[in-house]
Amino acid sequence: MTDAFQPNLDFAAVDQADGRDAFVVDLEGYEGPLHVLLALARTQKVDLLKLSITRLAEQYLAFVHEARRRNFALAADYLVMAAWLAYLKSRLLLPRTEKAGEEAPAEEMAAALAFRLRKLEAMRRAVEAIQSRPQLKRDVFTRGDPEALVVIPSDRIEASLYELMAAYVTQRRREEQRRYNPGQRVEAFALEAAREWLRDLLPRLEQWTPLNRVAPAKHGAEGPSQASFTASTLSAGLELVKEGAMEVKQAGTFAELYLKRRSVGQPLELVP
Amino acid sequence: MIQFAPDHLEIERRVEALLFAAAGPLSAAEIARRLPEGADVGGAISALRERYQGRGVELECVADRWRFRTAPDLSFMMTEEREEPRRLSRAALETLAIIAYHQPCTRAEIESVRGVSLSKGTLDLLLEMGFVRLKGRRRTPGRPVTYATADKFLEHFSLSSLYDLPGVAEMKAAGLLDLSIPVGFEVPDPSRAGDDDETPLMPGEEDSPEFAQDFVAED
Amino acid sequence: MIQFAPDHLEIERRVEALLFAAAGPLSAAEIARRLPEGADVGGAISALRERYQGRGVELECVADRWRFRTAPDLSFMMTEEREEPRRLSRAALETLAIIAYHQPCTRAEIESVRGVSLSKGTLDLLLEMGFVRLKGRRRTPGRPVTYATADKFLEHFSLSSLYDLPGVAEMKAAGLLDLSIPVGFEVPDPSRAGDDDETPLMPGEEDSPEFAQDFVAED
Repeated sequence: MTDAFQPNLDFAAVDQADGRDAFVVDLEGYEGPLHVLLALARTQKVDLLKLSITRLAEQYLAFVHEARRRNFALAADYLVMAAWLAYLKSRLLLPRTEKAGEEAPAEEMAAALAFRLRKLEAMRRAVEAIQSRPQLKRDVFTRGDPEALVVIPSDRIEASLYELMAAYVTQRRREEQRRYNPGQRVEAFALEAAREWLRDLLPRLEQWTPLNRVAPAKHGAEGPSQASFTASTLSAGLELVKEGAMEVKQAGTFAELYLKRRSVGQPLELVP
Repeated sequence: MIQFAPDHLEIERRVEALLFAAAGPLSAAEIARRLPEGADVGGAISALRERYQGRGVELECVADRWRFRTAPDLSFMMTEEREEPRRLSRAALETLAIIAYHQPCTRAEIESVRGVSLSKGTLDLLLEMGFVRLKGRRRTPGRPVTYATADKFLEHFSLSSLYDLPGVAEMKAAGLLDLSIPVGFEVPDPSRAGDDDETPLMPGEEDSPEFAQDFVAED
Repeated sequence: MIQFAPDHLEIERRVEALLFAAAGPLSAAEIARRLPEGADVGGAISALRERYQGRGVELECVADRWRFRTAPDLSFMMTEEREEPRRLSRAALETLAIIAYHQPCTRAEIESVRGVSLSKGTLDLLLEMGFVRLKGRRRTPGRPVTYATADKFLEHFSLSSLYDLPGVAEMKAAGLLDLSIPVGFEVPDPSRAGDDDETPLMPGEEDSPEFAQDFVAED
């Protein structure tokens, strides 16, 4: 484990990742009051065991003051810690009263804070130490090409509780999606209705008329979609063509479709 | 430990590491490209070849490329010992998850959550592994067999009881469930599952999952 | 070339071949199962370890299993084999370290060491990567789930066991691995505010780590 660490920890590079995090107010990379306190404590350049809590409290209050001055929206955490430190500092400075009440002595509270800072510091150093270990596929490499034929299975079964949970949730999700949802039902323009609509319209279809002007227009949010009106009208129209009551023409693929009434007695036009 | 002029032993080490970690056989030129200029690749390969001579692993030349491989006379160890990997298939894991959370549950219930019919092998595998056991028969028409987790399940997942199975809170904490959880999404607590609507299995039935499956398949 | 009683050199060869061909680390028991009964696996491993000492490839113990890997000092050569590692955020690394050194520990304990609540995405990333696993439940009110590291963590960082975590002995001696701060020592812990006696601020906050509430509902 490396004993040499910088008095000023590199907070600038800290934690750019968790972008979706809503809780942490990013005060130039400080993740929370404790991280700020640790960074401040390091500037006292003493063993964390001999840390001056009153000085630390002053430093922190100054930090919060500065942060507010620079228009940081300070999270409640930082303010709670500031209030608590101000209180702790005042108790540490005041002569101890006779009746201590139910509260723990200020020295003990200060010791607890120092302990937490040392613990956090230890974990930070642990991170460095762990990261400096040879890492698989970064520093050390296992066999690049285990012989394809040879499968040596491990005797452990690879399944973790996390995988079990994940498998469960995935399925419940799928089940939910499969469930019938009346809210999402697609309403269609019924073929019967389309036929009636066309038969009513037929006597007036003396000229070639584009399909989208023949199909009913959608009114409001309710009812079938415009696509359904168009599709059903075309479908019904083709039936009428088959019955010999109507004609349809289209100049080319994807071109506009035209409909027209077929006059009685007019021979069927053979379109090549 | 970068030296200006690595000696031949150091070159040998490097060639050894390169050949070991490579995804396929390497040619002398490919090796040389990753070594300091002027390194004696041929010498290193010969030295390695000699060093591994007669070992369990040998250096072999195929089509002008070099690779390590296990000694041919030991192939009997490799092929004979082949086994199915013990990784649970997705279907098995999913089935196990449903049984764990919804136990005791019938095959039809498992299928209804999964949305697909259960292949015969899946439950068999779980039963055989000792993760799942036959629990009883549901007092409903058809009297379908119910499944529950067995002790080995708890053992494998280091759970002291079913009460310890992670619940909704942990699923959320692990990021598996988010705000889009359907309203009323509930994970049953298997430790509180009652036996009321079940009858125990008849003696001998425990060993015959086959029978159980056929039976269930009928309804 | 099957011999009735392979000598220790032959055993060593076979262990070498097995470890070489294996797709992952092998335990001594896994190796022993493929060798004639009574074979001295431990001896063979020691001999191999010595034989490969200082070579380009070395025998290493990770999570109580054995594997060959390239020597760490040669990492500079392995540019082609290197995989871009998934970058863990500082928060994720600290969380991983806290779990590694204090395991099994609860989410609340992790948060208490860091003084901030665990953001969404931190723990699930570690779980998904297989570095961390759910271990069990603490026998305290609320029965919170505990987390521990998984073998993959040890394998990734070349640790033979948790005892090999850097500095673990010193930290333990200094009392730094103690999770319980003596009673009466109260440092405000914003990460835990709101769990017990406060109502959530907004209805959309369900994904904050509020184990206690869910457990209460379960009881």
